[in-house]
Amino acid sequence: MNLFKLSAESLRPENFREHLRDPACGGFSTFEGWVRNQNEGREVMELEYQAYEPLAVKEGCRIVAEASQRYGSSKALCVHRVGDLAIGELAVWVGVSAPHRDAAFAACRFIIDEVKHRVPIWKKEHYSDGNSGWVNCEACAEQAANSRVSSSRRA
Amino acid sequence: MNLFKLSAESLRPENFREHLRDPACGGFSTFEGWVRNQNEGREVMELEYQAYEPLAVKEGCRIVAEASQRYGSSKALCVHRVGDLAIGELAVWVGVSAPHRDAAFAACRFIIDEVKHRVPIWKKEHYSDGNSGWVNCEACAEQAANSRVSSSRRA
Amino acid sequence: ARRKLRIEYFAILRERAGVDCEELDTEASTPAELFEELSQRYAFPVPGQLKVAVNDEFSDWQTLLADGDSVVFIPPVAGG
Amino acid sequence: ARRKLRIEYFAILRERAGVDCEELDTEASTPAELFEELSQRYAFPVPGQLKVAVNDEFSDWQTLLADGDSVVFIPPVAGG
Repeated sequence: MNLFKLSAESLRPENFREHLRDPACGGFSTFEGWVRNQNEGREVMELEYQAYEPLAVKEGCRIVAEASQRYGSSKALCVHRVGDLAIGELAVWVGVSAPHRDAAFAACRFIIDEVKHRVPIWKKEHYSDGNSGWVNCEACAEQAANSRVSSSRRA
Repeated sequence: MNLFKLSAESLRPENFREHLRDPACGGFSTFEGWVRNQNEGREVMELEYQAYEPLAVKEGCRIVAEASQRYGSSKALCVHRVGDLAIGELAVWVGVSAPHRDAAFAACRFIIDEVKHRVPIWKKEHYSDGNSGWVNCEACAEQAANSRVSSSRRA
Repeated sequence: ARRKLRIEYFAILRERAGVDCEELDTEASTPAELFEELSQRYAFPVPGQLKVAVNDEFSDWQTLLADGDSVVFIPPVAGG
Repeated sequence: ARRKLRIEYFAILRERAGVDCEELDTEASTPAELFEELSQRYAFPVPGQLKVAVNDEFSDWQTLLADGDSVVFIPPVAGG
């Protein structure tokens, strides 16, 4: 199995694990991305993930399949949350089983790195100062800053 | 928390995970070692782990603490099974939470690598051909082979 | 040569457009032309790494759009 | 100068000794001398990477053993 899924429900790793069992595998590596209470020095209150679902699933599945080809891992699954998430919640889960641990670690790392760069999912952080912003979108932040300035001038 | 434990009972990862939560952490990496149905071309039926418990726990805890110091990870736990294990059973579990995924992956990998090399735990494989052997002990295997030869000569 | 397109918005673009998706009658014949047209209407930011998808697959900015195509502009992603 | 030592065996050494642990009255004054003595009695193999622990801590082969010490010989490990 090589699969990428989106979920609007809380992720339960103990359910995913079972799908990746393989008696020929000696190594199983997982990665979980948790919602942190801060990012780049700003206190985060909650997060929102938006996904362009059909393409996110397509691209995610391609990544998971690439990982298996590259590293010879056996089974891999990646599940990504969408919607509103609180601090500490599980945002993304990756699990890879492989004959040996080198392949399991490498494939798991490859999947989370590629998912972050390639899959059309967006993250909006809500900060304790009342502001919010789309992560990785410098142009957006700049314009947000400008619109704050102009709205305060208007006020 | 930085801890190493031995367990004569089946390992339940969903119980360990909760101890490693940290709202300042965005990355959580785990590794599971599963009993494979083969090793170096021989079909394995079951495994037996023996541990020199007081020193295994001491050395294991040192490794886990070293990982946190080296990589700046936040919390780490490693639990190793002892006793008889069937194919597919969980032999060792490592989990590490860290502010970012680099540290989580690196610390997790460090712990499993060091545990395999430094902690006084021994693994005996029972093969489908009726033989068995202590893994990593070439001298033992040689003598086992010799004793098989001499007993067959005697027969 | 006008064509009817379906455009779906995400993230910052959804906020600026004020709608999740819309159908549009347009003379724009490529995603590049379409983004230019919509940018003017909605004052879109121009994120450094903007990509585009046509019919749920990554596409070139100069692809020729056909009647009934769906188009999604993809600002910098941030999964994980 | 004889001393009483407690020796615990693991893995291949436990199988050869046929006991998990034993108390021994010996003239061996170091782990190296003790292993030599026990090797002869039990026909121990000499694994390449044999280590030794005294009182539940890794030790040198030339450490002087004291009455009441516990000694464990550690053949190549294979956790994980």
